[in-house]
Amino acid sequence: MKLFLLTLLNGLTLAALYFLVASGFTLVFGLMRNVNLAHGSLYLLGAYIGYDVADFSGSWFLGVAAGFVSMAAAGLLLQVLVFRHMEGQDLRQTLVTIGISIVLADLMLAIWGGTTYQFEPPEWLYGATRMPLVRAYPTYRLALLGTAVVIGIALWLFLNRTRVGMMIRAGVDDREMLSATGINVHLVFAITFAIGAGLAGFAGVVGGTALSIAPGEDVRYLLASLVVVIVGGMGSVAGAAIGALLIGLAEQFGLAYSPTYGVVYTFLIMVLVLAVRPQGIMGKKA
Amino acid sequence: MSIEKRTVPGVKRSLLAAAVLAVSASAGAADGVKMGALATLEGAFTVLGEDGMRGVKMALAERDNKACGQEIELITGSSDASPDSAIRAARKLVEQDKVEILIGPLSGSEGLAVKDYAKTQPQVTFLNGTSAAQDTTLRDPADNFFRWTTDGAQWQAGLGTYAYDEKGYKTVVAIAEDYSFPYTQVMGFMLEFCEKGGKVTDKFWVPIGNKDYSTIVASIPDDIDAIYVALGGADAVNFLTQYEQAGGDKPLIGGSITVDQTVMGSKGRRKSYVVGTPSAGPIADSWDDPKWQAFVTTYQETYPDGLPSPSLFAHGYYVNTLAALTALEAVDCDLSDDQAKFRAAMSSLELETPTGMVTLDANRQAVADIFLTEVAEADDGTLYNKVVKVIPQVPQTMGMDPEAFLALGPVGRDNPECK
Amino acid sequence: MSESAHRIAHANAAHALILEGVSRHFGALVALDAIDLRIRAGERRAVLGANGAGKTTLFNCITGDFPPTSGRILFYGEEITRFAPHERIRRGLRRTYQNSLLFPSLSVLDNLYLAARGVTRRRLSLLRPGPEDAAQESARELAHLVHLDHLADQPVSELAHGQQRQLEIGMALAGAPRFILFDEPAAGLSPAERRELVAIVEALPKHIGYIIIEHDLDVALRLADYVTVMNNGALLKEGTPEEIQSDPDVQRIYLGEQHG
Amino acid sequence: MNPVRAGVQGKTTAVGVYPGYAVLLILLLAYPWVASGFWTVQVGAYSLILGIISLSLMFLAGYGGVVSLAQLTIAGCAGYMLAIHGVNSAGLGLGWPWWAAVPMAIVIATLMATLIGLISVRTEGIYTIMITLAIAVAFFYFTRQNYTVFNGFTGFAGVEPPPLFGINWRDAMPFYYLCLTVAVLCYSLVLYLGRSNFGIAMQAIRDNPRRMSTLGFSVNTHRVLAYTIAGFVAALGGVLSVWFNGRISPGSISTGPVIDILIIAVVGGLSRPIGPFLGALVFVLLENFAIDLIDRDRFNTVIGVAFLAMVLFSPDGLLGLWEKLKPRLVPRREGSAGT
Repeated sequence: MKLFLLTLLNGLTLAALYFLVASGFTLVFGLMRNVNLAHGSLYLLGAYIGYDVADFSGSWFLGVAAGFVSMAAAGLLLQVLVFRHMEGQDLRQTLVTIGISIVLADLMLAIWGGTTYQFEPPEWLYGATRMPLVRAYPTYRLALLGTAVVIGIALWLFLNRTRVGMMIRAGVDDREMLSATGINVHLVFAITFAIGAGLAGFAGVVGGTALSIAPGEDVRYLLASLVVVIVGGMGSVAGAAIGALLIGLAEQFGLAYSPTYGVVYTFLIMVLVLAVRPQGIMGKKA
Repeated sequence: MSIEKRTVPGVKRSLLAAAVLAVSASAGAADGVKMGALATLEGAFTVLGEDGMRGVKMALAERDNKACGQEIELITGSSDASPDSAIRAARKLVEQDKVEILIGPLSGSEGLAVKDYAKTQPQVTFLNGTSAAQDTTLRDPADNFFRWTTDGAQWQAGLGTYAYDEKGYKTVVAIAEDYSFPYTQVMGFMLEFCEKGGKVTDKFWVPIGNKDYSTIVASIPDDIDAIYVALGGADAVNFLTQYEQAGGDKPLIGGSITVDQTVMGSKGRRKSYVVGTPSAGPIADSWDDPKWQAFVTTYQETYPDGLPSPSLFAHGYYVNTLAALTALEAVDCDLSDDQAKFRAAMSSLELETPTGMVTLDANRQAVADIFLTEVAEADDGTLYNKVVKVIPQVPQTMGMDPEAFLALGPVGRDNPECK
Repeated sequence: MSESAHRIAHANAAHALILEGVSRHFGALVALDAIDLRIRAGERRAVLGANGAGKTTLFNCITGDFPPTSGRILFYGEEITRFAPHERIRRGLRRTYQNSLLFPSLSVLDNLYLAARGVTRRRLSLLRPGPEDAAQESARELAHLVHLDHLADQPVSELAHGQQRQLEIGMALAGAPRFILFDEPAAGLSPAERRELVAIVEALPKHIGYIIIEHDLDVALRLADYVTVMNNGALLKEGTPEEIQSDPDVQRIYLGEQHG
Repeated sequence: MNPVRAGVQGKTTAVGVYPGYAVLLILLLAYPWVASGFWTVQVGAYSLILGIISLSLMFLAGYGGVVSLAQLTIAGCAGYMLAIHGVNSAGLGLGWPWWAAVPMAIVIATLMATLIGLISVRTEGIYTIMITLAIAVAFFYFTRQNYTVFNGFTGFAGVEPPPLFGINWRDAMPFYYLCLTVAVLCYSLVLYLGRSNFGIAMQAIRDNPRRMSTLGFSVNTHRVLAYTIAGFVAALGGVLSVWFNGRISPGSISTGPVIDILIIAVVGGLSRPIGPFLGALVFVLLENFAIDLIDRDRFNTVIGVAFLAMVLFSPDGLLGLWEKLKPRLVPRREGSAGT
C-alpha cells in the first residue's frame, strides 16, 4: 500500500516534469505545424546554462530564470533565422531541427563534457516533508508538482484570457484565418516559439534539479515529449497534461512492479492510443 | 536522355577516387612498430576514453616512444561505446592502418566484440584497454587477445567477506544497472558474501538510462542491513541524492565505480552519509605505495588538464601498453612468425605495475592485486577512499576450482542467487 | 423546348440523377436546403447561382465528397446516397474540381492513366504497364480527346492553367462515364483557352449527360439545354436557357450581380 | 514539402540499356581487384549495405512521401531473427541452417514492416516521422531488456555467412560481390517499381492522396504495401549488415544509427535510387577518415553540419548538387548520348 502510494506520487511528479517539457513542444507544434526535434536539445542546453549561472551566482533561482530566458532567446533566434524562411515546409523544418540537435549535442559535449551535473536547490526545498500514509516524501518533488500545476494554469489563463493567447489559439484552430485578420503572424509565431523554447529551458533546470543533467538527456526528453504529445494530442495543452500523466504513471508503476519492461510500456500505450484515436486523446482531426 | 544515366559520372568519379586512395594507402611503411589504440572518443564516454588515451601515451612517453631502439608509431581509433563501432574502428586500425599491436577497447561489450574480431586477425596481437566483461577471456577466448587488467568480478574480491565479517551485514539488497557489467560486479560481491552465509534478498535491476530512482528507493524493504549499490558515478549521485531526500538511512556497500571522485567530490549534503562505505576495485587513489604515488604524480604533471587523479581507465590502458612494450623489449621487437615469440614472451611475463605485480593465467587473463577501500573523511573535511586491505593476486576464478567456477554459468539477472 | 414539354419528357425518360430532399448542414449553417432535382440521361444541365449559393456543396453531396445530412440520391435508379466516392465513380459518375486536383509531379499521360485504371478491376499491380495495357491505350485516347497529345509526357506542374483544366476533363472522361459534374471548368481561362474548352465539352458523346457550374453565362448557356438557378442553398428557378436569360428574378440575383 | 515533394521526376519510358550503367557496373565489379581488403569490405561493402537500407527509406519517402525512421529497425529485426534462428556464439538460438534461417529472418522482418505500416499509415507527414521514431525506440528498448529471446544488452555475436560452394563468404572479395549483387537487385527492384503501376500510384498518392481515393485507389493499401516492399529491401540490408558486423546488439539499432539512415538518404538525395548509395559512400568515408582529419571527437558535428547544409541549401542532396554543377563540369555532348 505504501509502495503503491509512493509510486503514485512518483508518477505524478514525473508527469509534472514531462508536462513542463511537452507543453512547450505541443504549443509550438499546434501553432506552426513545426515538429521541433531540437526541443530536447533546448532542454539540455537550458539546463547547462542554468547550471553555470546558478554555480556562478550562487542562486538557484537565477539559474532557473537563466534557463528560461536563454532558451526563449534561442527559440526566437531559431524562429527568425531558420523557420521563418521555410514556412509551410514542415518536413524540411523537421529535418533542419534534427540537424541542429545533432550539432548541439556534440557541441554541448565539447563544452560541458560527459560528466553529470546536479543542481543545489535552496535548503528549504531539500530533504523530506512529513506526509500521512507514506511517512515522508521529498520536498523538492512536491514543489515540482506544484510548479507544473501553476505553469499549467498560467498557460491556460494566458491562452484563454489574454489577447496574444487568443491569437495563438485562433492560429492553432485555423492558421489561414489568423493571417486573414491582419494580425502580425510573425510576431505571434515568435512569441509562441519563445515561450515553447523557454519552457524547455525552464524544465531543464527544474528537471535537472530533481534528477540530474548529462549527455543523452536531450534525446530522452525529446522522446518523452514525443510520446506525451502523440498520446495527448498534438497542439493541445490539456492533451499534454493528460499524456504526461499517463506516461509518468506508466513509467513509475512499470519500474515498481515490472522493471524489466517498464520503458516499453509507455510505447505500448502510445501504439494503443494511436490504434484507437490516431489524432491523440485531445487532438483534433487533421 | 534518362535521368539515371546522368548520375553515373558522379559515382564513377568517387569510385575512381576511392580506388586511387585504396592503392596508395595499402603501401605501408616498414620501419618501427605500428601500435593502435582504441577508446571511446565520441559520445557520453568521451571523458573516460580520453583518460584511457592518456594512459597509453604515458606508457609510451616513459620510453621515449621507443622499444628496442625502434620508433613506435601510435595510431588512434575511436568508438562510441557500441560494439559495432568498436569493430569498425578496430578493422580500420588493423586492415587499413596495418597496426601490429592493438590496445583497447574501453567497455565490456566492446571487449567481447573485439575478442571475436581478434580471432579473424591472427597476425595481430590485441591487448585489452579496460573492458572488464568476464567472458572476454573466460569462455571461448582468443589466442591473440591478452588482458592485463582484471575483470568486473575480480574487482570485487574481498568485499563480500569484509561486508559480512567486519561490517556485520547479513542481509542486503542489490541495486545495479540492468546489463552485463553490473551483473559481473554483483557476482563478484555475492560469491564471497553468499559463501559466508549472507543473503541478497532482492536485486533491483534498473533499466539503463533511468535517472529517476524514487520508485526504486520506495521499494527498498526496511528489514535489511545494507544496500549493495553497483551504479556508475553519475547514477550513483542520482541514487544517493534521491535516497537521502526520501529519508533513507541504510548503510551502503559500493561497486567499483560507485563511490568514486564524482560522488565524493560533489558538494554538500550526501558527504557524511557515504563515510564508512566499503568498496573494492583495481586501483585506489590514496594508496600510499611509492610506486603508485609516483604514477599519480607523473600523471598530474603530464596532464594538468586531466582528471585530479588517474582513473582506472588511464591505469588500465597504461598497464596494457606497458605490457606490450615490455614484451617487445624482451624479444627485441621480433614480430616475425605471426608474433609467436612476442606472445610467448608476454605470456610468461611478470609485469611490475604501479598497482603491484601482474601475471597472466592460461587464458591470457590478468592475475593482479585488488584494493579494498572504505570512504573516510580527511582532516580537512574532504572524503577519500582509504585503503583497508590489498587482496593479493586475485585470479579470474576468484580462488575457486576453475571447473566449479565455470559450472556457475554466465552471469545474469538471476545468476548467482542467495535469497 | 418549352417548359411543359420538358416536364413531359422528364416523366417519361430514364433519369440519370434524382435528388430527393437533399440537405447538407455545417453546424448551424444550412448549405443545402431540401433540394429536389431530376436529370434525364444524356441531359446537359447548367447550374447558376451567386457565390455561396451551394453549387459546389451540391456537387460534393452528389459525388460523396461530403455525404448529405438528409435526403436521397439516385443514380440511374440506384440509391447511392451513402456510397463512397470511388463506388460512385465505378458506376459512371464523374466530376471535375474547381481547383485543379491533379498529380503535379506526374506526366499528363500518367494522370490520365491513373484515372483510367481507377475504374478497372485490378488496380493494384506491381508490374509495369505493358504495351497492350488497355488503360495505357485509353490514356492516350483521352489525351487526344482533350487536345493534350503533344504534352503527354510533360509533368503536370509545367502545364498552363488552361491545359490543366483540359486535363481535369480528360480525367473525368476516363473509363465509361455516364454522367459528369463540371465545377467551373472555364474559370480563369483566357478567351482562346475558353474556346478550346467549349469545343472539348461540346464534342462529348451524346449519351454522356452532365451538370456544369459556370459563371460565364455565354459558356453556360451554350453548353446547356436546361438551366437550374440556385440561391441560398435552395432551387430558385428551372428553365431553358432562353427562359432563364429573360427571367427578371434571375437577372436581379444572378446576372445583375455578374454584370455590375 | 521539400525535399520529399521535390519528388521523383525520373521518367524512363523503357528499361533501355544505357552505356553509363555498363561502365558503372564494370567499375564496381573491378573495384575489389584494385582495392585492399579494408577498402573492399569496410568502405565498399559497408557503403552498399548502408545504401540498401537507406534505399528502402528513399523508396518510401521519394515515391510515397512517407518518411519512416523505422527502416533501420526493420533491418535490425532481420539481423536479430537471423542470429536467433541461425547459428550464433551466445549459446542461444535455434541453430537452423542458413537456407531456413535467412528466409525466416526476411519474412519476419517484412511482416514487422507491414505491421509498422498498418500502425503508422493512419498518420501523415511529420506524424509519421514521430510515430516511426517512437516505434524504433520501443524496439530498441525491448531488445535491450529482453534476455530470453534477444539476449538483452549483449546481443548476439558469431553470426557468419554460410560457407556455400566452398567459399568463405566473409572474405573480402566474396562478401563484396554478395553485397554488390544484393544492392544491384534492390536497386533494380526500386527502379522497376518506380515506373510500375504501383510506383505511379504511390507518386500520385504522394501528390494528392484524397484525389487518389476518389479515383478508386485504396490509399492505405498502397501505403502499407509500400512499407512491406521497403521492409523487404531493408531486411536484405539487415541480413548483410549482421554478416558484416558478425554480430548484433541493441547498440546496432539505437537512435543514433536510426537517424544516420535518414541522414544518409537525405544527404544522398531522395529523388532517385542512386542517391542513398552516394550518401552512404560519403558517410562511410567520413566515418572512417574524419578521425585522421579533425583531431578526434567532433565527428558528429561534421556530420550534423553537413546534413544541415544539405537540408538548407540543397534539398535534393548530393544529387541536387550534381544537377547544379553538371552544366559546368560536363560538356554538352552528354545530352545526345541518351535514350
